[in-house]
Amino acid sequence: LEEPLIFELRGKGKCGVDFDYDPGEPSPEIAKFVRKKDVELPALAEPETVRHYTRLSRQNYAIDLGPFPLGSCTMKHNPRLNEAVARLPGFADIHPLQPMDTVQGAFAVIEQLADWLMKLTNMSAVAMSPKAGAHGELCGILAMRAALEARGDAREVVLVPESAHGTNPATAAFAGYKVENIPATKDGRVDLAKLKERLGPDVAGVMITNPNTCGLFERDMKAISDAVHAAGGLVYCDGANFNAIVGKVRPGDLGIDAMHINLHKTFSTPHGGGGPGSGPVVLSAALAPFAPIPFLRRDDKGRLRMVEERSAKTHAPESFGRMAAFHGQMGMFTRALAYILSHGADGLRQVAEDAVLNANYVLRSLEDVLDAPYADAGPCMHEALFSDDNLPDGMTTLDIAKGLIDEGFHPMTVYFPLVVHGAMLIEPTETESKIGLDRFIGSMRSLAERAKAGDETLKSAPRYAPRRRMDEARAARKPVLTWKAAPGQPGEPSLSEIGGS
Amino acid sequence: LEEPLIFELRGKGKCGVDFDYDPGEPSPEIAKFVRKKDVELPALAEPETVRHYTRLSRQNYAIDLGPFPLGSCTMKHNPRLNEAVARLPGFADIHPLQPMDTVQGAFAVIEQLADWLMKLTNMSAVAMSPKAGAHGELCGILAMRAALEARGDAREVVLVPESAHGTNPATAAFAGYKVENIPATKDGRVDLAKLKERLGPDVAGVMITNPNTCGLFERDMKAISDAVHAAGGLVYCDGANFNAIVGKVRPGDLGIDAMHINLHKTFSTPHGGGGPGSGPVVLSAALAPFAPIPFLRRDDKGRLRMVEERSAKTHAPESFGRMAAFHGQMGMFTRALAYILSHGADGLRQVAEDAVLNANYVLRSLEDVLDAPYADAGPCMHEALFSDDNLPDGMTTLDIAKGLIDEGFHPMTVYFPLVVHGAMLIEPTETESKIGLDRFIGSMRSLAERAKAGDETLKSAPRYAPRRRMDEARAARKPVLTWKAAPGQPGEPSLSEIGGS
Amino acid sequence: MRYLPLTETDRSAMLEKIGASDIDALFADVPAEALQKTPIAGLPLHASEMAVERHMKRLAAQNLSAADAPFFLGAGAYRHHVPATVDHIIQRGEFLTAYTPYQPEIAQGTLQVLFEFQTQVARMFGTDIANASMYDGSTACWEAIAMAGRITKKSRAVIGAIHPHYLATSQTMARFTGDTLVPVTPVLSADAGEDAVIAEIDETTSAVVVQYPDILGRIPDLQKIADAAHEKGALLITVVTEPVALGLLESPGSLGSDVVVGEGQSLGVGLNFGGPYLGLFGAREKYTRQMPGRLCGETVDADGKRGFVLTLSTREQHIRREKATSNICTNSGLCALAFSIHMTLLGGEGLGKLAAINHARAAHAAKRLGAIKGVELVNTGGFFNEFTLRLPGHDAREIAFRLTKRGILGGVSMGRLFPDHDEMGEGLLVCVTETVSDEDIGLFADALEEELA
Amino acid sequence: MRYLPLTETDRSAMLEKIGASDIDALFADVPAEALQKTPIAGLPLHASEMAVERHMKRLAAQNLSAADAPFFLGAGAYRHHVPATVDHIIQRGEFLTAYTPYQPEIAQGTLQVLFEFQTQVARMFGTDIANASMYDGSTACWEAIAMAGRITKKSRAVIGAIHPHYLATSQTMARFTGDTLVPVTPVLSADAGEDAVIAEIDETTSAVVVQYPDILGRIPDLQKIADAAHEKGALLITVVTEPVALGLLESPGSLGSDVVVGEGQSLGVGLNFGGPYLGLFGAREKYTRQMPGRLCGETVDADGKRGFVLTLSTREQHIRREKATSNICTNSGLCALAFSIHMTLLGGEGLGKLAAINHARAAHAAKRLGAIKGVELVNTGGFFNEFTLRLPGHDAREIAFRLTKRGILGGVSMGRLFPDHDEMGEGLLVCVTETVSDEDIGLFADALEEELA
Repeated sequence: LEEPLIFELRGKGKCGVDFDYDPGEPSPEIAKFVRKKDVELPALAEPETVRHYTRLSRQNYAIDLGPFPLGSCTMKHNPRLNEAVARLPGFADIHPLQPMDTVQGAFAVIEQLADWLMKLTNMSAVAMSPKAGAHGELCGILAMRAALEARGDAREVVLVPESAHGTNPATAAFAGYKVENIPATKDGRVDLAKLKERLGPDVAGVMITNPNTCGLFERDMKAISDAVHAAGGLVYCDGANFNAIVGKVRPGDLGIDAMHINLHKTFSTPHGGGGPGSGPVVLSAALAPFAPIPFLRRDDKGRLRMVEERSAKTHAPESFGRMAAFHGQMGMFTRALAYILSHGADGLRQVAEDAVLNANYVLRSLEDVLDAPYADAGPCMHEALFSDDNLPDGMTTLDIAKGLIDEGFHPMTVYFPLVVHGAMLIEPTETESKIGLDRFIGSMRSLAERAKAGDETLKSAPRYAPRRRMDEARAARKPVLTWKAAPGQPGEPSLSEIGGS
Repeated sequence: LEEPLIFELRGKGKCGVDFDYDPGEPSPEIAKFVRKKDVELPALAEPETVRHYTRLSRQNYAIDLGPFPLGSCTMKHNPRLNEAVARLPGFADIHPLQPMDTVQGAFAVIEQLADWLMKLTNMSAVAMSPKAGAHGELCGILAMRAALEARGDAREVVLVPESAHGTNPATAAFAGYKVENIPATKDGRVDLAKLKERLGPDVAGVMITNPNTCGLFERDMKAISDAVHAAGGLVYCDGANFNAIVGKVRPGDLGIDAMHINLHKTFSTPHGGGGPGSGPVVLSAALAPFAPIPFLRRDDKGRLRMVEERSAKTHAPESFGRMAAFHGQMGMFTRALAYILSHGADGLRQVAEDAVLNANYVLRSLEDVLDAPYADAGPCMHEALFSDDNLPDGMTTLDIAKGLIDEGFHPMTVYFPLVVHGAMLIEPTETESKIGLDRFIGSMRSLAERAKAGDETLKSAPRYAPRRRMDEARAARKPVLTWKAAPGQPGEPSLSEIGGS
Repeated sequence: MRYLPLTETDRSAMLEKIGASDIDALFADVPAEALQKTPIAGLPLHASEMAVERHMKRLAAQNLSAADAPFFLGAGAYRHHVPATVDHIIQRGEFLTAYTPYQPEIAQGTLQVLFEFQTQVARMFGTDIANASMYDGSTACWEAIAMAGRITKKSRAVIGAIHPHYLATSQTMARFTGDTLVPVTPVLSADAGEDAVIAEIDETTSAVVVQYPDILGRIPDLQKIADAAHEKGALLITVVTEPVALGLLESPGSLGSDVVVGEGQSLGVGLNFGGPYLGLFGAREKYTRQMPGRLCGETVDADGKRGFVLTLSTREQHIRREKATSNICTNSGLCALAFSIHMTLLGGEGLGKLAAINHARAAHAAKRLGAIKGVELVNTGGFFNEFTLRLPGHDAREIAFRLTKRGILGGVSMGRLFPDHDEMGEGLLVCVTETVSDEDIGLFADALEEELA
Repeated sequence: MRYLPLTETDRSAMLEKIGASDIDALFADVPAEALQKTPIAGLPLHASEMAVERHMKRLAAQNLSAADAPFFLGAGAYRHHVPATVDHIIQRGEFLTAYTPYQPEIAQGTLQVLFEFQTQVARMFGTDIANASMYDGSTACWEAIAMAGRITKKSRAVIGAIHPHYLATSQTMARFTGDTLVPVTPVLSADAGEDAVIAEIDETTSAVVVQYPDILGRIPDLQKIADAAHEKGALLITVVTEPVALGLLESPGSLGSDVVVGEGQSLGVGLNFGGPYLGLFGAREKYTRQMPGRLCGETVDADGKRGFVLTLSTREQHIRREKATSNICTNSGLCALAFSIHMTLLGGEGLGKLAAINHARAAHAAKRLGAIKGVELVNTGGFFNEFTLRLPGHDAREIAFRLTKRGILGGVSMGRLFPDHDEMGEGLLVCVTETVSDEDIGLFADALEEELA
């Protein structure tokens, strides 16, 4: 189903929007600012527009079509109720700067979600405004830094495990810290002893993912927290994998100081092909005073008030400041709240349990055909990790991944975490059925066996996708980032097959 | 993208709906009526349900994916505004039997649409309740019969052209009439002279499609009407092709007595893979008193009132009765009204003009490679008709049609109208772009040339669709209309390719 | 105009290709006096999406929507909660904007859904087969009577306490086809009137038509009627206006019904002010070739892969023309899809739970309302989610109207449905589904109490 | 639970395969004292879709939504009519539920959209290139300042009359990175303050940041500022909070801006109480490798067919970790899609018309409101669709609040945005888009007149 670019569809003189009002000439005051000619962009009529995007959409894989077993990039079912709720005019059609008495229901959504996030994590405060997970990490690190500075305690190093998401070191660096590695034990967890050795007055804190990116629970988390605190540092927990323990474990019980929560990973907000996200950050009592503005408080009459710059001096004197315009990702809050209400405290436990059950089922169903580096150490959490160790020379993790596309599945996360060679990180999530997992396992087994048999056809996979392997080097060598009409380019779409198959 | 049946997805013990309320035991009075076990139907959880239907949907062709050049089965763009409007709670969440004062806005929609349909057709009345085009035909024929009976004029024959839609003779027969053919002239129109010969005291009336199913305007329509009226008969006009003349010609000016309007064909309501439709019927002054109930009137206070059984004696003493429960296809009325408002009287003219322009463009772009039986007689209206006359032996209209599927298009209407051998009836509609038509024409020319060259590969088309040609005879020989578990059937979906391509 | 992709440049180029001087040259066959030279008077000119939306919202706001009032109406149209998933899926362009699946190679989505739908309906009804849907319950009812006539070669149908609109619809058709309908009008009593119906059955009877539960909410003994009908060579046609009831009640097919028709609006479709709705039609397998409407059947393609097609179309108008079993062309495909999705989410067990909740809530409301002074509960013999209250000395139409002034949509007055039977005027038909809260019931009861005081 | 497809039978079978006695055996690594044995207290238990919907609707009803009041708010979030097509398309599962397009073979839909989006943004901004979107305008603004620092190796940025939230966001980051921001606070005057900004530029300046139109609705002379900045080796970063303005005004890129950032919410996205929104980011091509955020580029596949991939990811955190240009992982993909669809419907010409209408309506309102006794129009030097009224002797926050009591959302008070500058307290920022009717303007004017009388 080939589809030309909008720029190739002869959009001159068309219109997909009608107007009823004749504006006349612009006012004379702005004449000197007025552009000489329209922005050079084509328009399509509405039928063409619907068709263009509908056809394009069909070149995408999506959770609505099949599983997305992307370890550490959780993609679970996105309930349609949440979409309907987020579109209620009372949420979707209100302005962030309306007088506060006219948006008490919106404030109540934020307050309720915040309260439940604190209860689920047993933490003292939550910053709701971060716009995505990495933004939440930044929030947590800034709060840590603000707290340390408030103590007058300049520290310059943040320790991060090698298995961490790239956002962890990037965030620490972005906030002005030097980054050092935390070594791991053979069983895929933080080496507590080595960590303790490194702690000292220059270490601002650690960033630890728990459950970690090898899919394992950090058994020593509480001991780590205690050690870091004892050395004057603070503990950031990357909450990307909170979905594995929600309702079962409260991270606050393990002594952490800050943790972001990706609402799409744990609370099912849609990922939309790359965002928007939302990354609320729960904070310990030690960090709570430094939380960013804006945040909600109730005044003496019980009305909800957003603490912004005006009232920050009174109500947030130690806040490290604002992280973004307005109050956060409201559209994600309504969805996440609807999700939590739907599951309830009982359902959320079941979410974690089923996610872990599904991952262990995958682990135990594949460990005989693929190398599973930590399988002997016990159960995994929400994701199962394999390596390319028992693939023959020349056969790679990438070949398995691309082969999976031809089997009708999105590939797993590959080559991450970096600590495992040719890593394949598989996260089914709780919203996959057993029948679906059995199909996936069947495909994986078949691919593993083909790879072991040296089946060279895997090298040319995918064959049944909208595109074969892409030349990524060419894209980076001389980047073409916008469309330019080629001389004589006809702008004709190529003939295509019909889209159903 | 293969997808198993829901019955094969191991749906036992699942649930896609939650309930909050414990009903306890049913009341003792109904104990004897209570079923012994649940209806034997599987359930799927919500994620599985979304995936099942999303995957199935991708086996469909649709107007959102490409043109549907189905002559006489007009498929034009379905504006999404109309979908939004029809879902406003004030329309979607009201009950047909609410006290009338609580639904004045809904009544106003029906009144406004009715008024505009009458103005667009220059007719005296309109029956809004028919549920689809064929139901509208029935309404018109019943009104004619009621009018004739009221005159005490028993007549038993209805004349129908051979080129008519099958619904015409079926409707006349369903209403108790004998059906006879009206002969056609060589140029594809009703033979006025022959028609006049046949008219007489046994002829209740004629059913004529205008523009007709050869895509031609019945030039003599007014003369036909006059002749039928002079012979004591009545004139039914099949309005399926009203989209070709809306805003340009008012059928009432041509002397007709009744005409149904398929709201999806002319006024863009979605067809939904086979319905629902909506078939309002405009009526002449002669037939207006016999219109079915319910219909709207304004009382002396200007309030809208639905005339139902209770008030029919006063306000509709000659009505032939009710055709269906409640008041008609409200959900289609809101959509059609939004469409008419969007276009306005000026835009509707443009609709007819562009539809006719597109069809003539197709006609003139293909007449050198395909036989166009009426092309010499002048322009066509909204659809262009071709025959298989210059295809070589063994190559059929069906081969062209199935070949079109592999080119990425839905086939045209084939083997209809019956008056043309191997008919191919192509209706682009006004919502196709020139660039799109040029692609379609290119594909048609290529297919015509392949057929003429005796390209046998056409015989096995389609090859790139979700299915190849289906064994329809087998389906009819021993019909399998419901699913039954085969012994030992595993219920496993087959492996499939990913859906994008 | 936003829906029209041709530009002025396109139009000129196309006219040139055609060889026409201007657009009206293409309308040359229209007599000059009939060709409109200017936009038709009385309609507005084109409008922006924003303006249209504003206009339609203004009209919508003039209606009291069910969500804004305690709501107790039924009588053939039921308000149930429809999962958001249903509306999401039916809006996918591939379903919404597809045509009738005449080209099965590129319509397997619609076709497989219809096959699944037919299976769901047949199992729910307890019939062997079901068709791919009809316009609505009322027209399905007449089609069943007509089919019984074709099967039995008789033309006299006895009609029990079915929805008066269904009766009226059938009477309209019967008047023209020469069939005779013998209605047995219900009275406001707990007795579901089986004997009165049975008394009308004779050897000339083609079919007996009863509703289950009936228009007063009573549950007739189908097996008893079926036995009596079969004894005289008549078919039993059972009408179901509230399919949710079949989650709790024994299926009509298992109780001897030969044909079961119904209105499917309760599942997936919504109120929509009466339409579009969804006619359900199930029957014994031996009547397959007498069925009206579309049928979807299983077959294989040229590669031997399972697939689905519309089948037995030799019954239909586009092949058989005046000899067709029905003139129906369009079914209610998108509504059938909505029904099928909702049913897939529920499953048999979920339907059972939903039905049990409906019944329990209705029983609770009946108790509360029946205890009001001046109110008599008619359905002392049981009901599903709908029951009739008798308000002695009152015209229930007037009470229903006065309740709306208090913001309550409190039921359907029997006087509106049975205008020719004055004794029905005191009846108020009350429906209570899972969407009705205890608070709603309390508000209704208080208001009714005050109105009757 | 409706979202969980495992049945009890499945769970048992799977535990058996795993060899675990029960589910908590899989949580063996969690210290016993940390494992919750029961549902966490303080949260409700699971609820039906109907109950959740009811709860959320109740909360939604406690807000005064823009459609229910004459609406005049802007200040970085603008209410425009979004065609219904936009929301239809973004709800297609293939867009809504797709992941970041790391596997380009099965993500060409998202990738081609991003490529088209980048082109649309670049052309609108008048820049060579644009990225695939950022969180929102305010974070894009900081990212631009940081990028200018990387390019110029300097760390002092001069900030003009930009949205105070954008300034505050940047100040937060600057505090930690050691950058210096020099804000030039606006005053309530018609003069867009170019000279005051230019006066602050020196050789150590990395960037000058101005907003176009600015926070008071004034239109600064970009070329003049650009020339001054370039003379000192600084970059000009232009912030656009209302992209519709660029349908009428000359593009910032063509007036010498080196980087243009903005908030894209005006097109396709809607108000949504402030988020999610859409950060736009365009720049000169020579800065490509210093860009933050995702970039989509054209390439070919193994068959030579054109296709698109995420590219230059060596700038990014998942490859470069602590050496990345930004820690950003997520962009605002679905909002970019919405923006792009809206822009495709409009085209350049439509954007121009929309902009002209916005301007005309705002000019009409400014005239009407400016004529009220006690009101002074600040922007006598011109504005696009937003202007500031000065209400001498009044705190505009109080007036805005009192207007809501009359059902009017009458603008954003400058006192809320500039709490530290008392002299701004009399300012009321009023925005008028195509969604505002003459009737709305009349109601606002009458109410304001009465409040000030």
